Amino acid sequence: MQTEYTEDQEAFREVVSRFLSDKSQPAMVRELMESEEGFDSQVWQQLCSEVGLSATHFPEAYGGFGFGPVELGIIAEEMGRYIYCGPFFASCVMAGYALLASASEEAKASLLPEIATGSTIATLVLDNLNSPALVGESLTAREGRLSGNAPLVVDAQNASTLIVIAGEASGLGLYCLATDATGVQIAAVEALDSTRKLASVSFANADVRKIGDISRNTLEQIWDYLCVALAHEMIGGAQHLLESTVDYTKVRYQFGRPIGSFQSLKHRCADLLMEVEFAKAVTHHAAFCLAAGDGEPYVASMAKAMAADTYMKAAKEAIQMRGGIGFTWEEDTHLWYKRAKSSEVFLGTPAMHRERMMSLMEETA
Amino acid sequence: MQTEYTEDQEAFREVVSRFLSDKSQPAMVRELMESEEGFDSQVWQQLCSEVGLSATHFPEAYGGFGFGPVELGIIAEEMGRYIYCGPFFASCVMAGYALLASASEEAKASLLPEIATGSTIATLVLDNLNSPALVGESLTAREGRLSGNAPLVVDAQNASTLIVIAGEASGLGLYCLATDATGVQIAAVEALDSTRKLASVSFANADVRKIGDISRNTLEQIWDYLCVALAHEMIGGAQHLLESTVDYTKVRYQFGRPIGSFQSLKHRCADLLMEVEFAKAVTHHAAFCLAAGDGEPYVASMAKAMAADTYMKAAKEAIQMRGGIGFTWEEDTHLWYKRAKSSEVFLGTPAMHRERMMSLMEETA
Amino acid sequence: MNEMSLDDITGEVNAWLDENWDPNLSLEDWRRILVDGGWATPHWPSQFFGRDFTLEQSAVVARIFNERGVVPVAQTGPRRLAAETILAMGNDDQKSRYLRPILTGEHSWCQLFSEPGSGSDLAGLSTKAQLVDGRWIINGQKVWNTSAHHADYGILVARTDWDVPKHQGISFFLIHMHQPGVEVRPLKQMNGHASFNEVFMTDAVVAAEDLVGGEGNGWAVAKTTLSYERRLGGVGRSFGGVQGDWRGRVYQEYEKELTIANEPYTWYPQRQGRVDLVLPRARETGAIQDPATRQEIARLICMQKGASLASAAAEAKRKSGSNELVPAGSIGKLAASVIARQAAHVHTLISSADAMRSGPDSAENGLVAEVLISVPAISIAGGTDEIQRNIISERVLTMPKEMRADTGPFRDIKRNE
Amino acid sequence: MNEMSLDDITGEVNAWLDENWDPNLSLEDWRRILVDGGWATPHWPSQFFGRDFTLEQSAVVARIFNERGVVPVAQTGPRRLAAETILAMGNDDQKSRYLRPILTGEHSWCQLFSEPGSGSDLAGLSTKAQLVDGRWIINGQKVWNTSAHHADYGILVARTDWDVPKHQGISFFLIHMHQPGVEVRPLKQMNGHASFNEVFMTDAVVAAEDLVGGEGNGWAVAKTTLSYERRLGGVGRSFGGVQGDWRGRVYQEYEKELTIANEPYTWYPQRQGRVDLVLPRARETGAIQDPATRQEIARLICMQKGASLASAAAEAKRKSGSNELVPAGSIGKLAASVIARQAAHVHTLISSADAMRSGPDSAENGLVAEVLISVPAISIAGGTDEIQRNIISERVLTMPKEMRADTGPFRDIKRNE
Repeated sequence: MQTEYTEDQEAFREVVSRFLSDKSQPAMVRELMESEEGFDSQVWQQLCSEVGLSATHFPEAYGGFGFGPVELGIIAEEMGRYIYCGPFFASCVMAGYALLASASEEAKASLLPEIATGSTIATLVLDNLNSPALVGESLTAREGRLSGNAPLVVDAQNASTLIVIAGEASGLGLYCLATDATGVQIAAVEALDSTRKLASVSFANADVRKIGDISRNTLEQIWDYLCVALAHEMIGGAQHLLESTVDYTKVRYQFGRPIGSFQSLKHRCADLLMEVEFAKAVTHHAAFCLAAGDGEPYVASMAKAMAADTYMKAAKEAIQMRGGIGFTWEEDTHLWYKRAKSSEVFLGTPAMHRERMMSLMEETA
Repeated sequence: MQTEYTEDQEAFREVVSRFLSDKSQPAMVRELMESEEGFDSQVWQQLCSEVGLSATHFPEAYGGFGFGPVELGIIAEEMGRYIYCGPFFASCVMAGYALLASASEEAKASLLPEIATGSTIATLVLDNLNSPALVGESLTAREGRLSGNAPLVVDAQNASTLIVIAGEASGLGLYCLATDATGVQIAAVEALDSTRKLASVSFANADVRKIGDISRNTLEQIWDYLCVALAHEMIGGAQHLLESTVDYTKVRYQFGRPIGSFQSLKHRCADLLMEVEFAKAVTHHAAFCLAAGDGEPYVASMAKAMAADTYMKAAKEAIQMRGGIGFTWEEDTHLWYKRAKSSEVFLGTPAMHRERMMSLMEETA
Repeated sequence: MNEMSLDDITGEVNAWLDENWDPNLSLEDWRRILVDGGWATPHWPSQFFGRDFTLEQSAVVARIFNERGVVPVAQTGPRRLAAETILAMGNDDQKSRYLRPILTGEHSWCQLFSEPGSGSDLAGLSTKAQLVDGRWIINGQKVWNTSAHHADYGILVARTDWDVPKHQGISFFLIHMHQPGVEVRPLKQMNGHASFNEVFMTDAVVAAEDLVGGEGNGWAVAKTTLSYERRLGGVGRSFGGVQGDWRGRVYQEYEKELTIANEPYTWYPQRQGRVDLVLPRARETGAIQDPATRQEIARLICMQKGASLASAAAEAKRKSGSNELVPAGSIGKLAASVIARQAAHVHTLISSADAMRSGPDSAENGLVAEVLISVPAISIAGGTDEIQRNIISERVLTMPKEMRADTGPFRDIKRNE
Repeated sequence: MNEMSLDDITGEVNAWLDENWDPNLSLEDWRRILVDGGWATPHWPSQFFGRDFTLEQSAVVARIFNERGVVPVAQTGPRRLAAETILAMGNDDQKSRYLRPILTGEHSWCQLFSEPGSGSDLAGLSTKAQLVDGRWIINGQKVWNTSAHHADYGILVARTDWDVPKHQGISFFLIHMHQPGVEVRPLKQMNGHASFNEVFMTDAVVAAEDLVGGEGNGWAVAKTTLSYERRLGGVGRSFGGVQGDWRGRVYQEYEKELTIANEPYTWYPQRQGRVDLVLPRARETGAIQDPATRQEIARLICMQKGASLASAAAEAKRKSGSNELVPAGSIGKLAASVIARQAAHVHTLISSADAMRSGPDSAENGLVAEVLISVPAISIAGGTDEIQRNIISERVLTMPKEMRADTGPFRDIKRNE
């Protein structure tokens, strides 16, 4: 199993980082978050076709580059650092992983290459974002008809294709339909973090195509992949906050001294660095584990729980150490704060993931 | 309901404090904790007969002074501050409250006056110190015979009389027997906090006198009284640690400055002060509530949980801020540290009490 | 001191009100009568709209006003700080010119203290005041100025001497806001509200007679303002509405005044964490069944109870005249931070994924989302947690002070550009 | 540098061992042979018992010694710090006199650095060394001196000049412990163990030729010692026992040496919290079913995994020669504190009321109780958490330094009596 990044991977991070630092500056993020669609389609096309990020983790057979969770993690980490606004997480990560794990060969062959080029934007419709164990209670499919409601779907407004996990008479199934299909209603949901667009999606007896079966076990695995990608996003954000905050304390003077010379701030920054280092190490390790199909069975939940707690801590300190300035709209810190708060509960709270860790550990003990 | 101490009560605290500051100096505590019995019988006699502390909270009919949980709290708080070594908590608080709450008139009349003068040392035998809900599982009484084991009994070695709460065919009963009765075996237990002596007590079909019935509800009430007294002990200890630690930081120099001028220590002391003030206020409030038979139903658990967490935090900071010196045997801080650790789990952990708080709240909601 | 008995006061107030109080007057007309009658601020000196009443005597008047639903003088926003400061530190000319229109509500005021470069370090301010041809010319920027966008006047601190230690070179001014050199811009916060303003002064003018307390004595004057601010619990308070079922023109206008005054503070309950919503929501969502959430709720309840009881105990001690140092203010402020943060944490646990939502369709009409993005303010506004901890450790625990890097002439002290 | 190939080394070592290695020798006899043969410390210079080997070459020797079960030179306690310091900073005379008996185990050493008045502030030491009639007369007190009660010599820092800044007035000495002016007293800790000593020096004598590195250069010499200490992970380590099934007199004596050397450290695993015992105990007691306890166990596992992975990542970066600043040491030390404290917390939850017990009849033969009263040491010994946070914030995050109150002549710096 891989234990550190290869030189190629480090170089890849450089490429991603350079692209995003150029195309996802705070001023652009602010403009996009105020807009309805929430992303810049030109940047999205560059990201997909020129830089090829969207296809990174798909097998070559489906138009991808054949890389895996580690490279995807690098992308997600940099996207978190720059708060990239766009349907990458919804389409490439969420819908992509659901298809890869459970769709029929035919469905994969038809959908994944489209997602890989970015020409199709898909999203994954889950009726519950708290825990995989709760998915499939509200959305149900009976005889090719889909009914029910998913209150929070990422980027549904921007998607043309919905990949749906729905409850069946027994078990779960993977379904696909177009967003403009009859019986589908999509309504924007006001989001705490307006850099990630949300919508509710409801189905009234909508005609739907089944593209695969999903066992509970597979759903847990998909959840793990999503959590690890999200954890990368979060540690990227946390690192940005740590760095920018430490920089701020060096140039902000009060009482004739840079505030970074006050011991209580120094000690808190040291503690924060430690936490960020730990969350980062565990998150990277989680990607290495997924890539190798090895490691602790609970590593994804561990990464999600740690990344979430660390990101929130970094966000609180980032505002607190900036004082009143940090609470203003004009200062950028709140963009990350809101992303941190929203990510904390997306795909399960840290408490849920700690409990899940323990269950997975005890199952295999 | 009382919301602050009366002048009389403040004067009473002065008396208690003066007595203990004289009779329970650290050097004496160290000597007693190394001894087998763990207390000085002469000081005990003075405390009982001269100062009359042992009888404070007993009704006058039983040789007491007719005061209640508030005055008892004052005593316990000062005892915690000075780590008084003696059977006060076992005999006057634990056995005393159990008798007051549940014993027959006859038993009260015969036992309480003896306990009040200090001539009889009693203790309360509980087969479980974690939760009132678990009491009565190991110790059972059938037809006047007591069997089973109580692994942790405070000051049993020093007691002549055992007050026992034991399970019956249905419910619980209060029993009394002499420590030297046939079928009773008492074995000293090595204690983490050697200033509070522990023993295991086991009964092999011992002939026992039933002196009262105890409902589960009454047992919960007794537990509340014990917890509030113990919480007072703990906040007394926590206050001592806070004060002595702050004093230390003012006189200890490193890098040419008193360490109390380093901001991180200052901020941590401020946080600790706040916590101590909160725990103190809640603990005093709990005593006022018990005295008035009013207030939040969960106030005793609240006090115990807060006092325990605060005491441990104070103990950790007290050692940490003293550095290596704080970890030596010669320095006194470890006496309070061990008392804090032991008290944290005595009569239920903070987590148990928080859960109990919520249950009591929801029962009455 | 006024020697009237409490009974006499009761009689006289009621008689005066029977004669003068008319709910159908305009708010301004009524207040003119009230101020001139000397019943508006009876604890003030008789020379200036008062009666030299003790606090006890004044309380009788306030009680009767309250019982009869009598509308009081204007007290919203920073105007009260301005009034008390002018009364305490101004000269007779300033008192005569400024106090009456404050009380009647004709003039609205703002406070121009904080600067972008000096937040926690208020005395490190660098707005410049220069005496040119008998007038003070002001240049600099202020921030966090509630109500500045509709203020007629401002209480201002600015630096008049750069060659003395920082506290000594500050002067205190009364500045007219409606002049070309003063520009007020709203300042939006991360929760979307714009409760404050920034104020830019470019060659703004203050008349020589509007210097309060003398040149270089501004810090002492400002401390008077700040001590009133602390006593009043910060200007950032809600002032309630009209209580009871009173009718008449004066009430309508008063209600309107309060609505405008309260507007910047609608989110203030949210920045304190809305502990009141925790149990109802936990019960409604079923989150109260979750053991880990129960632990966190219990912790929150413990903190809150501890803070409120400790504050009550401190208040009782203060009233009983105890000499024991009671750090109620700073501890209470620090406690509010800790409580708000824990409340936000618990609200997050209760909402789980629903915490991703905001706006009117989200939990409690959006109040929970507003909690989540407003609590960072509680540990900053009105003195950061760090400043409170400094105060507690130095004033209560008497721990030694930090080493200082800001002694000597202000000119030489390192500061933000 | 020695040019031998790794294969040649393998051959030569094995041949030499075939010739010389005899498990039935006495420990001291064997080590004399070993040292004189030049195979004890092959990375040392050939002039002093070594062969100028690179670390890679030395590793071959060590591997062969390990495979064949060959007993190495004495390395326990602070003697290795003394040896490396003398080798690096001593003069030839000192090397000739002291190194050999350290390697053979004839002489045992201790480290006399910390003082009661200077813990975190090591350079603030105030033990005095005065040159009187060509000999150094030492007066002062040292503390935390492991093995001092059976040491023959000590490495000592003392102040020789009180009129220069504190780091400049320190000199480094080699002191003979068996003399009337040196008194060693055991120092008991709060957990009942006595792993350390206090050393009182009253007109103790050091010969002029036992000054290392020259007068006033003691801080540089001490820093060499400290850097070895950091690299070796502190002297407070367990050295393992004899591995494998080897027999012979040399093993018996070696085992005895290790047992004595390890004695002060038996509780060290406990001060780290004994995370290894957490899950087995939680399962055995059923505490693992308790949801609140599960949360805390999960937190502990997270921290531990985070610390171990972060440390491995830092090590990998260091090896790959990355320029990125990797604060592995201080972060690892701080992490150990946090982990130990959380482990103690979890052990407390698991034990519940049983945590009131200690001694052999309590959980895990008393090890859990020992955890509870030993963890406070982990955040103090070898540099407090506060010092680690200073290091991390200043060296890694490059945050500005504290203002200093200890510049100028040492004589004028405020310090403990």
